[in-house]
Amino acid sequence: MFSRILVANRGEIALRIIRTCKELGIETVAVYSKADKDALYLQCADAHVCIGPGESNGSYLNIPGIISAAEITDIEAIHPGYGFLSENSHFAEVCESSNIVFIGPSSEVMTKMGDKTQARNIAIENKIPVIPGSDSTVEDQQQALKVAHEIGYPVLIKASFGGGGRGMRVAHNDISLVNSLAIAKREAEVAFKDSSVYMEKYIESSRHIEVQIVADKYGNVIHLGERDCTVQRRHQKLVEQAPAPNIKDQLREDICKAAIKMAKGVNYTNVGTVEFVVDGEGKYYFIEMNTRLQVEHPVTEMVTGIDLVAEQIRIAHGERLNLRQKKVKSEGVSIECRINAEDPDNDFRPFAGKITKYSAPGGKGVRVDSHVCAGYEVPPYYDSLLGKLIVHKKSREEAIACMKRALSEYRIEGVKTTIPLHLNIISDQRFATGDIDTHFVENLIGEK
Amino acid sequence: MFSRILVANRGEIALRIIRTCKELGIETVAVYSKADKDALYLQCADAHVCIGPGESNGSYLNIPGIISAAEITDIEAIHPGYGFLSENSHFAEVCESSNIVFIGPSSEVMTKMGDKTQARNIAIENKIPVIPGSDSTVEDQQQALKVAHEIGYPVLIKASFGGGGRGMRVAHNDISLVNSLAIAKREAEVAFKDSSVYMEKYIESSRHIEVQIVADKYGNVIHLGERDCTVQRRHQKLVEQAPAPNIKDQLREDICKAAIKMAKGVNYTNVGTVEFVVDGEGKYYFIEMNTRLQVEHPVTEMVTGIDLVAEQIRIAHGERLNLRQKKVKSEGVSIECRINAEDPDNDFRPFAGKITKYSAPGGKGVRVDSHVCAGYEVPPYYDSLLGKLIVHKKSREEAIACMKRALSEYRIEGVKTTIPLHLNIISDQRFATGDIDTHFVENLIGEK
Amino acid sequence: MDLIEKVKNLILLMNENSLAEIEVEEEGTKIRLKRNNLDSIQTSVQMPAVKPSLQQEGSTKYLTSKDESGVAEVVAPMVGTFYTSAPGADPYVSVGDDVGEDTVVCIIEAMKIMNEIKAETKGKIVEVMVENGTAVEYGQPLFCVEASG
Amino acid sequence: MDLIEKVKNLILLMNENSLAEIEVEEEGTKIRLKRNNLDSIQTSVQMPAVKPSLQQEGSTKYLTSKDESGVAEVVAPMVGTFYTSAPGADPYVSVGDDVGEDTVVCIIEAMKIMNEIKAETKGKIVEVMVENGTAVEYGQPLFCVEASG
Repeated sequence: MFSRILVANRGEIALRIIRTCKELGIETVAVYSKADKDALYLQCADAHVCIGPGESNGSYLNIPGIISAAEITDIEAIHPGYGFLSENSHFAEVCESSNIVFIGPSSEVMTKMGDKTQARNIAIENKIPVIPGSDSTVEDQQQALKVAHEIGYPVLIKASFGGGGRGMRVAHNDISLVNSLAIAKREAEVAFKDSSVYMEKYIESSRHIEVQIVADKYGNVIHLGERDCTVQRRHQKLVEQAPAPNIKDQLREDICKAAIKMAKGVNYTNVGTVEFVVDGEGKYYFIEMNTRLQVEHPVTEMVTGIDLVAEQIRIAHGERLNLRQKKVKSEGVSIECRINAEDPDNDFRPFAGKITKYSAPGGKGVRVDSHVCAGYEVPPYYDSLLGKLIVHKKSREEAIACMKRALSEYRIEGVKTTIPLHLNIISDQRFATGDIDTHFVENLIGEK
Repeated sequence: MFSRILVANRGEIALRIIRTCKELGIETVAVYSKADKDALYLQCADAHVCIGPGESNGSYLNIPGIISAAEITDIEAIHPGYGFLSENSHFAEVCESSNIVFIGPSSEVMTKMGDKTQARNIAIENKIPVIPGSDSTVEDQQQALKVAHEIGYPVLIKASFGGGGRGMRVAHNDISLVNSLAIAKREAEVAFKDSSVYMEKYIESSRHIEVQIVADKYGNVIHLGERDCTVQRRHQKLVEQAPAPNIKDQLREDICKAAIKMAKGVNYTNVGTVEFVVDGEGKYYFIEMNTRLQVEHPVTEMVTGIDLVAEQIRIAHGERLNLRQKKVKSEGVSIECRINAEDPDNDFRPFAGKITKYSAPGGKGVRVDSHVCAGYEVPPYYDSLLGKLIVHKKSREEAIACMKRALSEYRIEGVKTTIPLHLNIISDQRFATGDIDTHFVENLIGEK
Repeated sequence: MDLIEKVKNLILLMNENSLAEIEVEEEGTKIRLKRNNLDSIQTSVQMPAVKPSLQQEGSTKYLTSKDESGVAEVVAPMVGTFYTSAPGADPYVSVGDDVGEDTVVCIIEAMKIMNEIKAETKGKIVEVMVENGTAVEYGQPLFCVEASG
Repeated sequence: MDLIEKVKNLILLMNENSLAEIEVEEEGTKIRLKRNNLDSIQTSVQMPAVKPSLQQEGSTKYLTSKDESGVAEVVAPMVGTFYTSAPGADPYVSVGDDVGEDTVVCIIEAMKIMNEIKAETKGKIVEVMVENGTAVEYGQPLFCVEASG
């Protein structure tokens, strides 16, 4: 096993990775920006190195700085967490060429899957349903109109290298298509430095369901079941669940099989997630594959009992999977709420500031993954995630009751959070039955 | 189901009970002393009533005050927690006569089991092994010497109505017996207002193993397996585990059967614990039955998945057990560390004061049952328990690794705690193998 | 008394009376002393007041002694139901009444027992703080009494 | 008692009695003393400093500008290994040397690249704060420079 790993991330996921390393007896080096220098979680690492200023570009996205920190601390592998450099294939390449193990898939696979149109074509080759749309990037108005008339309105324009809702537009007719195309291309250029976009049929009422994949370097690929991430606000996931409520066993089986086919089709290694949308009639379509650990991975850990970070590290170290598909069992129901420092009265904008009082929930069935405590300063530079509240109970009913009481005892003062919104979501009857689509939150809070 | 319950306790166990009530949809009334008036956990209850001053006698032991609070808040049942009035059969009687359901066994059973010599005789009637000793209280020196010569030295003198190590003395010869008898009787008189003592063979190297019992009002009695509470300091439990490590399956089966026999023998209802000592040769002896929830109940909850407080409430409400012995499965390993505010440099004396900084561990496999947070003032009136850190993992090795990392990330400043002692215990090789007896901690820290 | 002597004496007074600041001016001599507020910092981080209970929306002050203004509070010595009078009788006391330490001011019913509550202070009732027939907590203020001497 | 004597005595009193401020005025003489807040209380609630990193036991101050005393620190603009000189050459600078903004003071090796670090300030080197060949963090002070103007 590795004796020392560098964690190239911050906040709750850095702490999450450090925790598993400690349990595996692996030393950790945390890198941090000046904005994070007082964060308590850094004390959990065996060593920590300041790599740059608060701005991500100079620190958590600073490849030479991170590699340099890796060299001076003599580590053997780097865990990129999620976000930041986790899906940056160039970073993975630099690690490889610096003789550092990148804990994730190969840079080739990352490159393939990072290009949405290429990923879509791989799905088609593997006979996995995709949403009708352009098979390649859409270059100009004329081509866009042609595609739109083929697949029918409404259509969705998406950035080829995008994510997080940027460079994404819905068009309902020719005029809005022409406008949206221009805006989407410009957003894509600004956000991802590549203006390529593609188009697909827009599915009005859909659910977001994804499958967790684990694959070793010897061709063994298994899935750990699905997660339902339908509860979103503006394409940002808020609540995730495992297993997905209210779906047919056949659908569950089909998407899990499709996910494995996809992973095998690209010789995927390490953990990854294959994302699908499911329409109102229960038809599923591949959307993309995330070549990293997901924020919402704990719900899968709770129902399967498997530590995904430990699997990542073992696989990256070259070990064979000691999990067998038949032995993986999903027990009970797990729900996760993302607790963000956001201002509900101000369009859920990130809310930086000092946490003056903090008391996390506890007790049976409750897991808290958070790096904050009373006195913590939420820096203005990064995403607004303060932590994740995860529950695990035997039944969905009990899980919802447990989440409700845990949310109600969660005390955070000094910054505004999404806790009231989550209480609202969790108490909703439609959430209880699972009869929701991706517009659920916007309808609930009267947006849009 | 009950619609409102009064929680006649404080601190972590009050919060523990409130949590389950919330999940069951039952309203809660918390009673509190003036010393606890600012405690954050009171906000988790639906209502709270001040019943007296900081001193327990005027508040948490104040039966008229609690009953009066129950009357003005119109509750249907009282949960006594552990400690305070939980084993006070008079309190249970007052509840009964006030038409309030006491969440626990009947006052008759509590009376029987509260008298150690009577409990011992019941065990003998039910053919459960007891430690050789006096079958009744020892009245004078002559009787004591006679018993000692029959069973052989060393002998243990114990208060008939005692607990927590008070009124307890070991004697190795006639002279020390005469002295110890006088001291033990005086201690018993002071601590329990009854100077009765009894004697038994003192087992030098022993383990403390107890069995969790659940019994409804219709004669259905099951056990939820055993807990090992061998890690003690001066008869105070520090670390508890389920299942007990390093014991033979036959022994496990035997003590669980004995515990059920004991419970059935007295028509026991609600949850309870039958305690045994196990000597170096694997022989077991009944010591006592606790007619209440134990501090260490969470380790049983983790391995069985059963919420013991929910079971208590359902049984007290008159429901039939929906658990079947065969369906109860113990999975994985759970360990609990009691985090006390105590000063290791000062004979582990309780350490009152303000908690200036607090950050509890989290992540996979970690459960925290605690009522404290940064800013909490530890009052000088009550026991020193700040909370319980519980882990649950698939194997003992993983559970120990998880506990070690969780303890190492637990930050409490302002008061001294037992965290360093626990790290010491958990890191010990003898603890890992389970090859320890009740003297383990004293040997470890060089006491005695 | 020279200046330093004066200052010393003032400091003594400050310490004995926990004063934070003293300012004196006398025949052209002006002295001002200020101390770091040692306790204020430690108490400034206090937890917010607990949520009011089911029965009682008001704040609970637990004052048992007179405050600076010479107003004392009679507080509930037990949990129970507050009655201004014995059943069918007139209230024990009303606003304006003078009470002595042994004057019965109300009844608190607890566990079916009617407990007569004494004023434990001397003075004039200026406020009855609880409605007849409502529940009271331990330490809850019941009456405001203006000290008579 | 002369003025200085008086002030000394007042200071003594302040220290002995933990006063924050003293102001006295007497026969045309006015003395006012004020002390910065005792740090003991406020610092007692501070977060502890982060654990020193593997390579570096010293504290990290991140000073990039001159402090009041006119002393500036040259800090590491990147993570890497600190060298006082090019391989086989003499140190770029030593204590007592004058430097300008563009004077190269050391090399930081990061990812096999030798980065020449400039002083970015004007003055005299008064301390070399890091050993040759050791690792440095971003923002770590490397040299103390006394401002020359």
